Parts: sequence; structure tokens; C-alpha cells
Amino acid sequence: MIKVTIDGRDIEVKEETTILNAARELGIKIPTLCYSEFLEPYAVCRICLCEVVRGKRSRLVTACNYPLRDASVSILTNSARVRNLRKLNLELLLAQAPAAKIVQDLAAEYGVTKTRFPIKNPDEKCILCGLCVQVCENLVGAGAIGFSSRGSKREVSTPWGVEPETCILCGACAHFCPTGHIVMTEEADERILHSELTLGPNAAISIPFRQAIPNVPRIDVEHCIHFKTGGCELCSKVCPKDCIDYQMKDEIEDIDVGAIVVATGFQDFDPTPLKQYGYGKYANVLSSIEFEQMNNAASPTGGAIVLENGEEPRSVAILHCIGSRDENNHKYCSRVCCMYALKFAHLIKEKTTAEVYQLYIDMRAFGKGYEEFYHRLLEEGVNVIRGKGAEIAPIGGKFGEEGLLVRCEDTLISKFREIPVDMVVLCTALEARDDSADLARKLNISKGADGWFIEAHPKLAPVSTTTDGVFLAGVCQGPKDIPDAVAQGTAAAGQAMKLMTVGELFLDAAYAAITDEICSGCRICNGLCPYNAISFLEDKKVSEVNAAMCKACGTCAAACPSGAITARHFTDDQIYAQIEAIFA
Amino acid sequence: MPYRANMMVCAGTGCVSNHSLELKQALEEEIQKRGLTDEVQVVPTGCNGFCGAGPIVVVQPDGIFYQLLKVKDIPYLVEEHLLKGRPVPRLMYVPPEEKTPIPKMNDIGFFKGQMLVALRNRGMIDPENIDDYIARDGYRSLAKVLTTMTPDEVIGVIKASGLRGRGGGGFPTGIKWESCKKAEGDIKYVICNADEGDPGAFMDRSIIEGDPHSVLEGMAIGAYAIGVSQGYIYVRIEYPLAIQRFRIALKQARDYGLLGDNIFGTGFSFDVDIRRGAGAFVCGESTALMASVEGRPGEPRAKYIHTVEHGLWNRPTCLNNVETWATVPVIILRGVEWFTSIGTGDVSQNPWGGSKGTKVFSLAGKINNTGLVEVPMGITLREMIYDVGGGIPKGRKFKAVQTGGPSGGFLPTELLDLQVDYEQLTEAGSMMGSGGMVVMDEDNCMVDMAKYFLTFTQDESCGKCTPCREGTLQMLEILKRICEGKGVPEDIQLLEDLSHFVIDASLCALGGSAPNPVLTSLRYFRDEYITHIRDKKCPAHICRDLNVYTIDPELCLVKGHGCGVCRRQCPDSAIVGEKNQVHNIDQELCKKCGVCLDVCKFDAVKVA
Amino acid sequence: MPKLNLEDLDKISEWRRRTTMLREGAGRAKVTVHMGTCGIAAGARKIMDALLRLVEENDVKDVILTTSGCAGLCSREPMATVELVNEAPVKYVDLTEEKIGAIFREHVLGGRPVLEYALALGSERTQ
Amino acid sequence: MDFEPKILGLLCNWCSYTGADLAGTARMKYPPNVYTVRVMCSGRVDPGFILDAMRAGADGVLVCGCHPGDCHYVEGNYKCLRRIPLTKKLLEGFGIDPRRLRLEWVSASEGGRFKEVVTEFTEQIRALGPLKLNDWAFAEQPLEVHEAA
Repeated sequence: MIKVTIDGRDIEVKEETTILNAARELGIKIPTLCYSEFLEPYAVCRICLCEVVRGKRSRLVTACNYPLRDASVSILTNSARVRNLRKLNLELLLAQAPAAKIVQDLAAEYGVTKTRFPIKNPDEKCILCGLCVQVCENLVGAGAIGFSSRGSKREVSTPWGVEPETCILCGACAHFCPTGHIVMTEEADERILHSELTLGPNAAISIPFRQAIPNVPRIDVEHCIHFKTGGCELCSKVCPKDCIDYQMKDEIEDIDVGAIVVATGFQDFDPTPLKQYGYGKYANVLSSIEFEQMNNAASPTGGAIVLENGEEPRSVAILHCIGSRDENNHKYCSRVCCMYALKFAHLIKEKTTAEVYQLYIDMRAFGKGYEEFYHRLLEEGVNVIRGKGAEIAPIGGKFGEEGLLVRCEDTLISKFREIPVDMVVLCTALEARDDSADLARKLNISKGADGWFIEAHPKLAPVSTTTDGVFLAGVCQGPKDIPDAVAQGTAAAGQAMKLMTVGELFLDAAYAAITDEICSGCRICNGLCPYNAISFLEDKKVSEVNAAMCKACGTCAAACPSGAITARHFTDDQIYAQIEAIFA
Repeated sequence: MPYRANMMVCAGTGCVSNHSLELKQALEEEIQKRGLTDEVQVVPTGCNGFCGAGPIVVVQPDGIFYQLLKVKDIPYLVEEHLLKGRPVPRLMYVPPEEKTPIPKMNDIGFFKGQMLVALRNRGMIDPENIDDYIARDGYRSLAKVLTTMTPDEVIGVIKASGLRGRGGGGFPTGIKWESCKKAEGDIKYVICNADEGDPGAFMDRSIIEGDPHSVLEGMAIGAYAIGVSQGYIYVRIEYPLAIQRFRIALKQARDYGLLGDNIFGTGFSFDVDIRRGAGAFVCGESTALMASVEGRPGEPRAKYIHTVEHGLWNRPTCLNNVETWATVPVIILRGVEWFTSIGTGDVSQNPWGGSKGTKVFSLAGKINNTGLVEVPMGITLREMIYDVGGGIPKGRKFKAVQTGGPSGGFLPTELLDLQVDYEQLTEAGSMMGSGGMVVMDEDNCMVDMAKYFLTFTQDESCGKCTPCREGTLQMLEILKRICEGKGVPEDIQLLEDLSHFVIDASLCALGGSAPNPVLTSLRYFRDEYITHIRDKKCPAHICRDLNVYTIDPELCLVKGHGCGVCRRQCPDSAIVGEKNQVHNIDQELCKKCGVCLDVCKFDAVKVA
Repeated sequence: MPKLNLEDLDKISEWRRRTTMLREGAGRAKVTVHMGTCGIAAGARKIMDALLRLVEENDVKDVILTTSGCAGLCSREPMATVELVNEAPVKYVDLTEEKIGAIFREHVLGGRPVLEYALALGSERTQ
Repeated sequence: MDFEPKILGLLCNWCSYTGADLAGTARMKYPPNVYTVRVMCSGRVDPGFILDAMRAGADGVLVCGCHPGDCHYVEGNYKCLRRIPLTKKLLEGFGIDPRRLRLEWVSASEGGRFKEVVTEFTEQIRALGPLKLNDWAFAEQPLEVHEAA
């Protein structure tokens, strides 16, 4: 530690501390233009010059990078000589970069309002402080911009002035530029693309959405600069508890469990192949999940229902059964669409003054309180049309204005109708996830033709599967709404708990057994068993079945040449007896 | 068959550009024709220093100096001098304003006043032949150092000798070596700064071209003293001949084992690589030079941490100028007493106490004997300019001399008896610098000269720090305005304020010394600024816009009979008049080019 | 070239001593052969060749051989002047190869002028 | 009277038996000639069952299992897939038309498919006529000549 005096006040600082930091500890503010605490001091603007007085000799040094080494030195950060230097420096800067606000403010502080020097370019802002070049080179590591040419012609530019490929649009240069010379321009169009609304900020590190579990930020490796150039690490610098570890990777863990509850849910049907509805082709044709996201308070529109051009819709059509109850797609009814379509109508009525048209085949308000909700909406003035939406076409042709034309047949008045609306919401079907076939094979459960997993028995064992210990919950077993899914979830948990609380596993009565005397040790059955339940006893030279692992399929019994294996509940004699009985 | 005579043909860049190599070939052919090839050897040498008289041939052992030779003189010269043994007066040097030629080189004033230390082998050896260098005690001091002296003893000698940096800073070399040796770090470097960016300075070039081994030997001694195994020489790309000569010297030194591993079997290894500068004046500054060697753009950094502790690749580095390195072997060989007997002041107590040894100056500008001059420190400006320099041509009157290159300053007539050394030059507002010395006479305009030097430093500024980039730019704008006749009285005070600001606030020595020409011209020639601003007049008629051309009616009519030559020659047809009538100049159209003044045979045109 | 050691350094410098001495114009003795037009006609070239051979044979380093114009005494050509350092130059006349051999050994190497061949002592002085 | 073939159906418990059950709960009409026996897996079907059935008077045997990959015991149906062609070769050896034995994959939801298989197989056996294995005096009876399958 060494003792120095700054503007007459004593202070003790560590060796090599810069004058700027020492002064800051004393609360003395030394002006800086090209300094940033995140970067190596470049010391080019020279505005932070101070006098270092040792004995009768005084020397001018830049405070931002002068390392204090020897004690008994007195530093003057605001002497007359220093102030005059700063005045002339600022006057020169006013001539070089007249439009730089930070220079104007600092100059005003020192009483410099105009400059005696000719101004080359009145709206020049760049004071060549080099912060942008340094942050791009050292902190971000992209090195996309640098200084070119020399002397008074020196400027910040990209190599040969063309758009650099190494620039990763991180905006760090614009962030560090003290005079606003570098600004990030948003060239993307102003439209609100419903298909791209996300529920959370899309910064490189963020909590994906409010209710995310676990509710902690995670790094999006695609967009984080550190994984591109090895630079930045600004987030770990500012995190007070230092919990950011860039080495963390996704890990696959093997965990032994007694029971598995399959609750893999569903995916919503992609309406694009149904060309007649124009999803993805015309603006303002939304799928139900997109409409749901737009309504969420965390969505970019803040929950407001808006068209692509940002205005509020005057009329909305909600089309039911898109992809459901449809010979060409899914024959089953997705069960939940009617009710959420009514919820949408209620939201639109609440948030906007738009007309709402519900195009349905049958209004399936099956649940408790559902029918009452439906009637309430009718009172709120929702127009319901019994007829599946046939086609969506742009209005442009007919009425020359924006908007969509919904063509359908109103079967109640058996008339063909064309309704002009601003927005169309397609209630798309629920369908099995693409990977459900693999999962079924892995878990050894069976999948129906409609893609949903098959429960052991529709009435007697709706949450368990043909494989012991594997249970089903939620839509993966078939379309259902939240109340039903929760009920099924609780049931599946119950079944799983049953296994665990009992503590023992009740084996089925049926399993195979080998009678040692008959077994000739030919070992044909050993390789046969898919569950490796049959092992060969070297000492007794006979095979033996492990009852706990045997699933009693009987394949080994059928294959045993000497009939040594009896499949307990399906013995040969029982089957022969049935055959004899049939043909007696 | 031993030779009985050597024709020393100067092969420095100056003479080579004056076709001295063709001369050498012509000489060899003529000698072959006369059958003297076994008796007379033609030897190319480095620059003799007297570039004004190039191309030069010195016939040894007679010591006869021939100058301004042409290929057509060769046959006559060979026959007369070599065959008949009669020196040829017609081709000898004739001092200005005199008639009798001086045959012997050592009798010529230009050479007589000099004391050669760094240029000791000048004109005596073939730079591309290491044996010549060895014959003149080459590598003897390296041998002495490696076999009989410890590194500390070497540093002790250099410190005691009071040798100071010849690059311009004048920092005591001994102290620099000592602090570099003390700095921690097992890998250290020595660098030879041969960037020599000053316009008009060419002493480093002629040392490397004439005697490359002296630099190598000096660096090897320094490397041994500091504990370095790798050295670099940073030569500017504009010296191709120097680079080529240095490459040959390196190869020969390596072949002889005087460079590389285990020199003289003493276990000391040292080698040197060449790095070429890309033509930026700022790269003469040590930290910018090191940035350039590292491959980064040549930009200086603050020297709060000295380069002897953290220099090249952040390792301890000792950087010295070509002349400094070349002087080291001589000090080791001839001892401290001999070296301190030359120069001024006393260095026994304080190494800053004096300026010891000799310094090479490049004498240029309005001087008769333009060339390289190595003189002992303490010589006065008057001796330099009149005895060695041969005075001002065409009998013009001396006005000022500029020392220290573009960062130096102007010294007026009153200071002609100033002794040339570090302290006294700095006190007078100039500096030793690299040794450039530009002489000016009454036909020079000091404001224009200040503008010339500031244009150079402003253009060469690296632009990194605001004061130097913007300060010099605005100072130049003001000087331009003054020279265009648009100066205002406040300009003088503003120029002074700006100058002090740039010197105090700039990051490196370039900005720190660029305003010197302006400051010294303001200090010693303030009246010229006042005439430029108040009277809008340039006494030396250099600042074109301030000249007013008029025609003396009487002379034009009586003598010239209105011949109209000037009217026809005037590029802007600003002269009106008929045959046999007085012509006069339309001041609006006149661009003040001065053609009329030149073409008028009757001196009718006057400039005011 | 093998790596140098200290002795090699001296050997080279000794071996090159002759050239550098020549260049510095320093030397113990200086022999000037007068080769004016008549001198050459009278055979001065042969004298010069003889001298060159003598210098090589005796491996003499510090003798300067040079030529000069006609000394003026055409009848006694070929002539040469031998001048030892800080001694008066001695001019020899009617030289033949044998005579110059003797002069070289006696005067140049031995330092004793050969009076019988000499014309006169101390004619013009050349530094 | 018209010949009513008697066919033995060996159905695996997880797929074909459930499929048959679905056909029933869905009230599908199909001929009653197939008398089903439930086994845990088509792998359990022992060629002996097939031969014994024919000896006991079956005119045809239908073995059904899960689609390959869907078997509850992972590989059971693959074993059956190997045994049935062997058994057909055995029947040929006995001079019995191999088309009287048929293997079909019926999943739990393919009630309709089970109905078609049974209808089609019954007609096929009806066309082949009764087997009447017991009436054969093996030695004298010439081998039944059967057209190309």
C-alpha cells in the first residue's frame, strides 16, 4: 500500500492503482471520454490529464492508466494548468465532432461554448475514442471493425468498408459508443408476425417464460457470443453469486425407477396442408395456439389482440374442427376445441369491440358448467353458424379493402354464406406426437391407429398399460381437457404409489417352470426368452426359469422338444382339452 | 601478385543513384584493357559522406579524391593516373570561391574537420566483405568482451564512457542497458532502430550500407551485457540497398560463427533478424516500432511502464539507434579515457552531465558541402557550417539552421557560436534529434519552413490521440491561412497556446516535439510572422499569395521596347500591352506564378 | 568456413593487413617507378613487374609501390625513387631487373642505400 | 346339407383376442365357424396344437398374433412366424393341404380386419371341403392332390 495526496486529501491505495480509481475512492470525479471500466484504458482522448507533482517538478499524465507506484506524490486533478488543457482539448473536439452531445456537455462544464477552429463536418459525432474497436476486438472477439488510414484521415471502418462477415450484430459497439455515432438500425419490417410471437425475451440469456420450471435463466448457445468467439462473459462478471458456468452441458442420466407415468401430451395439427384455409399464405390467419400465445400477458403484444399491421380487428371468425372429425386427417373429435373456441370468443368480446363468428359442426359443451358458459356467450352477442368453414379467401378482389372472406354453408338456414372478417382463428386438432411410435416401442406399450397410447382396458384399467408399472396420463392416451387430464394424472400417480407403498411385487400366478428330470439340457430355450429369464445351471446341467422375470408368454414351452417346460396357466393339457372339447 | 593500388569507388545510395556502379564497371574494363588487373583493384565502398560531390572515387594509397566523375572521364583517368602516375587536377575537388583543386582527400575542408568513430571504416572497406572489416580490428572488441569481460564490466565501461542515445532522446545508454539487465524475464530482446524517418537524415543508412558489421558487433556486445540471445534490426523499406548489404553481412557473420550459437566457443549465442518498416515516421518511436515488429499497427502506447521492463511481446527490450550500436565496439576497444576526452561536460558523477564522443550530422539545405559529417560533440554551429560545410552557396547570407529533423527547432544567426550538444541545443528550443541539419539563407521564409515541417509531422501523426491529431491539424490550418494572407493578429497567441497544449498533452514524442519548429520560429523570427499577418508581405517572396508582381514602365519601354515576351508566357494571360508600349499586370488575374519575372531579360518585372 | 575462434581472427586480420595498409597509405617504404612515356619505352614496366614479384616473394606487407610521371631525366630512364619513412628519397637510374633486385634487398629491406646505382640523394619530397 | 367347416382359432391374448373382442363389442357380423382358444402369445402356439386339432376333426386352423413389433412379449410373434411355415411343410408331408393352416396379424383395434379374415378363411375351407382325417386309412388312401396354392 502507498500513501498519496490527491487535491490535498491523503489516501492510501494499493500499488499500481490508477489515479482515476484512487480519486474515485475519494469521491473526486475526473472527466473521461474514452474510458470504460470493462476495457483496457486506451488513454487517447487525454481529457483525464492531471498534474503529478514530485518536489518542484510537475508532470502531466493520463489519470485513467497512470499506475501509482511511489508514495510522497501529490496529484492535482483540477489545477489551472489542467483546466486550460481540458478547455483547449474540448475546443478541438468541438471542431472535430460538433454533434457529439457528450463533448458539448463536458465543454459547457468548462465554460467552452464555441470553437475558434473551422468545423469540417457539422454533424460528425465520432471522437475516435476507440471504445467500439476495443470492445469488438478484445471483449467480443469478433474483430469486425477497426481503425483505417492514419493521422487526421483516421476513421473507424470495416475492412475495405464492406459489410464484414465476422460481425455478429451483437450491438456491443453501439452500446459502448459514448457519442451515439454507432446506432443499431432495425431493418426488419414492423409487422407483427403471429407465427413468430414468443412468450419470453429472446436475449442470449433469459428465463424462457414467466412460468418456466425451473424458474432460472439459461443461456441460448445459438445466440450467445461466448460460444461463438470465446469472448464477452459479461454476464458472469455482473452475476453477484458467480453461478454462471459455461462448461455445463446437457446430461443423460440413467435412473432406476419402479414405475413410469407416460404423460407426453400431444402436438397440434399443422393446418398448412389444408390449402383452403390459407394458413401461412394470408396474413391474420392464426392457429389456435398462436391466438392463445398472443393473448398471454407475456407475449410481445402484451396480451392485446391485434392484426398483423398492429390495429385491432373489427371482426373475427373462429373455425372449429380443423383437422378433427375429418375423414382425410383425424376421424376422432379433439374434444377440447369447442370450449376453448368459446373462451376465445369471450376474450375477444372482453378486449375488443369486434364481431365474433363461431363456425361449428356440433357445439360439444359436455362438461360441468360448460353449457351455461355457452349460453352466456350467446347473450354476449357471439354469432354462431352451424357449418364447417369451407374456405378462406382474401377480400381484396371484391371490396378492395384488406381482410379475409370466410365461405361456409350455414346448415341451419341451408344458405351458402360469405362473411368478411379481419382475422380467422383455426381450432386445429390434437394429434399424437411424431415420436410417440418410438416411445411405445421403448416402453413396450401399444399405440392405436389414431396414434394415442392404448390403455390396458378402456373401462377397468384406463390409466395402466399392458406392461406392468407403466401408466398413462393426459392427452397422450386420448384428447381430453385440463380437468380430465388432471383427474387421470392423479389416478396414474395413485397406481404408481400403489406399487411403491406395498413394497412387494405381486407376481402373476402365471410363469413357466422347468422340471429338472425331463430337461435334457439342450439349452434351446436359453436364447429364446426375450426377458433372459432362463439360465443354464452348469452343475446340474439343466436350464432353470427365474420366476420373477418370466412374463409367462409360453414361447419357451412351445419350443421345448422334450416338453420339460410347463407354462403354468396355459399348460399343454389345458389347451389340448379345449381343442378336444371343440371337436368332440 | 599483390595490388599496388586500390580504386575505392563509393557505392552508397547517393552515388549509386548517380551511376557509380557503371563507373566501377567502366574502370574495371579500362584497367583490363591496360593490363593492370593484377596491379590495381577496384573496390566498392560504403558512402564517403560527401554526397554533394558524388560519384566519388578515391585512389589509394595515394589518397587522391576524385569527384563528379562521368563514365567518359574513366579512360583518361586510368591512363593518366594509373599508367602514368599523374593525378588529374580537372577531376579534383575545388573549394567554393577558389580555383586550385585539392588532390588529397584529407586536405579537403569537408573531411579535415571530421573525427570518424561510427564512420571509421567509411571508404576504407568493402561492406560486402567481412574480411575487410576484420582487418580493421573488426570483432576484436567482441572477442575481448566475450573472453575477458563480465556483462557487468561491459555495462560499467559503457556507463563510464557517458555514451548517450544517438537516436535523438540522448538517454544514457549505460543506464538503459543496466535497467534492462535488471528487469525480470528470462527472454529479452535488443533492437536496432534503423527506421530513420526524419526527412533529410541519412546517417543510419550510410552506416548500415558502409559498415554493417559495426552495428552487428555493437548489438552482440550489448546482448552479452544484458543477457539477450535474440536481436532485431528494424530497417525502413525505403532502404533496399541497406537491407541487402545487411543480409550479406548477416550471412557472412553467421558463416564465420561470429553470430549464432556458441560464438568463439564461449557458450554465448546471439542472432539478429531483419524486420522491415512500412514507411510510417511514427514507427521510429520505440513503442510504435515494437508494435510494428509484433505485426500490429504502429501505434505508440503510454510509457508509464518502460520498454526496458515490458517492451517487445511484453518482454524486457533494449532499443538503441544504429549510430549508438556502431559506436559501442570502438569504446570497448579504445577505452573510456579516449571516449570521454571527446565532447563536452563531465560524466564522471552524473551520466546526464555531458555529451561525450562524436555525432554524425547530415548537412543539407543551403550549404556547399552537402553530406554526412561526423564531428566531436561541442563543435560550434559556425565551424560546422563554414569550415566543414563550406559556407552558403552563391554567397547568400546565413539566416537559420534547423537541427533535429522535423521535431527540432530553428537556430538564428545569433546562436551560430552555440556548441552542438544535447543540453545546449535543447535549451535553445531545438534538440539533437537524429542529427539532421538543414541550413537556410536569406531566401528562405521562416513561416513557410515552419509550415513545411509541420505538414510533415501532421501527415505522419498516427492519429491515435486527440491533441496531436487535431492540434497539429488546426496549427497547420492557421499557418496556411497566414501564408495565404488571411492571418489575424490573434493567430500568434493561438499558435503558441496550441503548441504548448500539443507538447504537454500528446501521448508520444512525435506530438510532444512536432510544434518545436513553430515555437522556435515564433521565438526567433516573430517579426516575420508579423509582416505576414499585418503587412500581408513575405520578405523572402516564398509565400506566393503574398507576392505582388509589377512591371517597371521605364525599363520595359526603354530597354525592352514592350517586347511582349512576358505577355505571351503568362499562363493566366494576366499581362496586357501592345508592342512598343508599357505592359502591366492585372492584379486580379495574376496567380503570382513568377514566370514573367523569370522570362523578362530586362529585369523590368519587380516583385514586392 | 569452420567456426572461428580467437586465433583465426588474428590470422585473417594479419592476412588482410597488406590490403588495409595499402588503403591507409601507411607503410615503412615507398618505391615510385617513373613511368613517363619515355620511361615506359625504356622498360619501366619490366622494373615494376620485377618489384611486384620481389614484394610477393619476400611477403613484404609494408612497402608501397606506386608509379609517377616522367622525372625529367629521359636519358637515364628507367628510373625509380626509393623513400624510406622520414629519410631522404634516393633516385636510382639506368635500372635493370638485377639492379632493382639488389636495391630492393639492400635499401628497401636492409635500409642501406646502394650508392653506386644512385643518381642523387634527396630529390623532391613526397609525403 | 351344406358343409359347415369347423375351424380352430388360436388368438393371442393382447392383440388378436382383443381385436376379436372389439369386433364383437362393435356388433360386427361374421361366420361362427371359428372356435377360438386364447393363448398368452402367438409364440405359445405349439405345432402340436394344430396337428391335434386336425386329428380331432378341425377342417382348418387360424393362428392370429400381434403385428411384428407390437408383441407384448417383444418377440413372440417372430417365433410363430418361423413355426407356421414349418408346420405347413409338415402338413404337406401328411398330404394335408397347407392352405388349411393360416397365420394372420390382427391388432387390438382391428376388429373389422378380424371379421374379414374369418369370413374369407371360412369360405376358403368350405371350398376345400371337409378334412375327415379319421376316415383316412393312411396306408391305402392316395395323397390328396392339391392345385397350386
